[in-house]
Amino acid sequence: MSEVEQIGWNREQMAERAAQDIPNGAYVNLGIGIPEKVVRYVPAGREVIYHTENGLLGMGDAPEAGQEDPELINAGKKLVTAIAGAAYFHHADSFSMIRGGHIDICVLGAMQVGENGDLANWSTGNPDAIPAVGGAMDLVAGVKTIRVITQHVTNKGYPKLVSACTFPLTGAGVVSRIYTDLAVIDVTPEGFKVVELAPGVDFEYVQERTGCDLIAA
Amino acid sequence: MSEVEQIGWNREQMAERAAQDIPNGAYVNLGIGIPEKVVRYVPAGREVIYHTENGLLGMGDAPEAGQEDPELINAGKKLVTAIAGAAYFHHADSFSMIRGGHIDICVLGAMQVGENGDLANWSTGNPDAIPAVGGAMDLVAGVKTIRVITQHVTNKGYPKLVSACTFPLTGAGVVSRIYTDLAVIDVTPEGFKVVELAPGVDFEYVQERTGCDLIAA
Amino acid sequence: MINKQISSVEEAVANIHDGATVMIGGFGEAGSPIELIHALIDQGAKNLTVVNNNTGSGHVGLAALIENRRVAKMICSFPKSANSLVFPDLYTKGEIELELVPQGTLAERIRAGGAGVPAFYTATSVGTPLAEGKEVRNIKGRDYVLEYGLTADFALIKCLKADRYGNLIYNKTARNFAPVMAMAADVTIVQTKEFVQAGDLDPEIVATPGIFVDQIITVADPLLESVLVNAGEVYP
Amino acid sequence: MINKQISSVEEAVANIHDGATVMIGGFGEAGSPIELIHALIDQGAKNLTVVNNNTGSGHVGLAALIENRRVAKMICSFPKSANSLVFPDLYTKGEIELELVPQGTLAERIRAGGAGVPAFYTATSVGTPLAEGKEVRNIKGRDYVLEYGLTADFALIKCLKADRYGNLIYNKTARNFAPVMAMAADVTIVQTKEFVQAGDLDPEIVATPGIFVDQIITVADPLLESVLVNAGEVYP
Repeated sequence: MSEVEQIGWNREQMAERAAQDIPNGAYVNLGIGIPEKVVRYVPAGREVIYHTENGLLGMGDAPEAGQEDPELINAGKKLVTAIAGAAYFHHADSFSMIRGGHIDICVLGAMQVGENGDLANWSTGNPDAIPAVGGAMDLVAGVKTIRVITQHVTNKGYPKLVSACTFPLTGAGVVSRIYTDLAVIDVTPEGFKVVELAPGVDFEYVQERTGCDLIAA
Repeated sequence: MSEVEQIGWNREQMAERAAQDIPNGAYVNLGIGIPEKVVRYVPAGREVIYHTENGLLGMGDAPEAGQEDPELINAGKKLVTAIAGAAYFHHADSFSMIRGGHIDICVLGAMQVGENGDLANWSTGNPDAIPAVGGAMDLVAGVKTIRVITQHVTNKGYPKLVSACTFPLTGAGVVSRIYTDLAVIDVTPEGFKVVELAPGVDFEYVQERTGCDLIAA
Repeated sequence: MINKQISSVEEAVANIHDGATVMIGGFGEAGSPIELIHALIDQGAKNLTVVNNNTGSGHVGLAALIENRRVAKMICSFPKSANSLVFPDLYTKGEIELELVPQGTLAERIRAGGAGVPAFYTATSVGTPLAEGKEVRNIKGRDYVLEYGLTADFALIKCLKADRYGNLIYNKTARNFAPVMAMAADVTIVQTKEFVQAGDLDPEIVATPGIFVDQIITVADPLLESVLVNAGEVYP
Repeated sequence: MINKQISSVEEAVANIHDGATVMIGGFGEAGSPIELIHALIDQGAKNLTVVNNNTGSGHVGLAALIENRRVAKMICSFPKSANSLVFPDLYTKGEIELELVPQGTLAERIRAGGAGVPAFYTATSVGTPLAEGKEVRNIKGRDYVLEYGLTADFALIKCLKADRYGNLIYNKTARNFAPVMAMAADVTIVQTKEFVQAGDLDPEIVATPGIFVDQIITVADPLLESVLVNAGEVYP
């Protein structure tokens, strides 16, 4: 199941697809990795305010050459910019925005998503690994809507969408929508529902790479 | 026991006496009434930073005519000024300074002080009265050192320094020193100890107006 | 484009419903959003629970809201300032409810409500009548009472400058409760003395980031409570 | 006259004792007080408990403090950033202790420590391994875990400008944990890029009021962690 030739959406396209679902005026936090790319794809006619938990509301894209400030970074510690109308604040105020339910949407990466919406994205549970959680547990507990961008399967080809997470949870029952390279999938009370397929990908192809039954759109 | 002719210290002198005990560099909160006057009497060679709980560190005295801003007031809602090097902040941050033990000294008024250091200064317990507590309970719970400025007796001549408070408490065992019109009195494990008498006032005069035994200096 | 400006104080308060909990900024007159309060009186919502440090003065602003019998319950720390006539009268008659909260606990409960902290412990009020009926817990040798976060349906606040995103700065001690109330309310309505362009406020000095603000109305020359009280004004 | 300036980074860290709890500002390199950390390495205090969001990178700054075996325990949210080599190695060998705290809970625990709040409830980590052994309480239908305030003996932080009272402002996202750490530490030691006269900082924009600051040392051209790491520097 290696993907040497591209099948479905690439990383940029996944980010662009996720951006389509963010409404005008939304306050959005983007996780590290592919989610960071979402900042580039605000659809025409909309304005979205990006929050980065290290203390900035109104985050812009990467700086142009010569405009870098090593003290203006995002949660992934990458150089960013601030829009006109941004605000800086300290970490406790920043997480008040998260924990207090003020952020509308968070787009995160995932190691596993359970069909009940459980998210595992911080630890494999391997006792030899260095545990590291960052802000993920705060985000899933506090943000109104949690979405995931992830490759549909792991590097080794194992499904990331599963009947029940085997890795330690980040949060229980928190994910509402998943963007993979193959499809857009909603978490519903009945389970994973495919709401859109990537170009050239069919339902069976996605089902084969998923750890539990999918519902067709 | 009415005091038509002045005996002991007047209100300004009580404030000035209290100011003598505030060391250089102290962060100080002043209660409403006589304590507010302390701001005027910083001894030569010292610098003291006054905090007012409605959001200002570096409070100065009343403004000169023409310099008033109705939005620059102290906790007693009186017009004040801000020193060069002041800072404004919101109420939760302001009470973090209080509750978090960052203020060195608070000087408050009192209705009663018990010889165990109990303070009652917010309610007579009269069920017909309108209860009002303000920031007094936060101050006595959070500030490192609590001092009281008060007339030695009530308008009706009753002692305010008592063996045990009969009014509802503001805080238990919190007061360390009391400045009255008649004397400076410390709260000690053995009870009230007179450490200084006002000019022309003797120990017996103070004892007669106190609700429990005093210890001579 | 995001633009939280609205066109009138009437529109600002239009959705405040009977029985709503409304946080109102201000410590005394500093920060009191008089025009928004007067618009709320005109609008007519009643049976309100109002959160403010005080209960207003004279017969204008918050005192007028109370006098016009719109407030069923006050949550405050100090309901009887100088010139507070209305609340004490109604309270004595048993016609308005009071939840008395120490000022710092009030500020922290509001901040907690806005920060998603449902409850916290504080030493304030331990051993006093205001701790009665509350859970007391000993932590590392000291007693603390359990206090709950406070949220509201609406906040009415006043600021010095605002931009279209809702970023705010305040004037001196008029800041007081406004930033935490903006955090704790579902809908935060702001009257600003000045409306500025996005980017005019240095991102380092924004006191309330726009995420906490919903509606902005410019009131360039706000009334002052003390001036109205001294003139003997009665609203409406 | 109050003047919290001191004359050297050596003097700044002189009193940090073996076994002290030290909060160190910074999120990655933004806000990391490299010169104070290096002075602490030179000073020699050991068996420290260090609070920081991360564990440093390369072989300089916080990573060097750990590599020089001065840190017995890290309290952090994310100990394995890119270029974090030192901590993972020692942790795998069982030679350093880790208390892993979700980032928002870490920030709130530090803020609570500074604000005199001994404990609070949060929904963060409920239902996960990080809630194991913690008290869970249902409040209005939702489960929350009890978390305790965090204080420290010392805080080492970096700012952009400081005055003699200790009023501070920061640069962009270098602010991060510094304001709450300044609140939570008994002794807060600041390295500032610029020292300014009292009154030069507008009272409306002070991010850390001087009450939370004890010592200030000017480091006009602070080292940058990324530059040192890219150059392969090793401290000392």
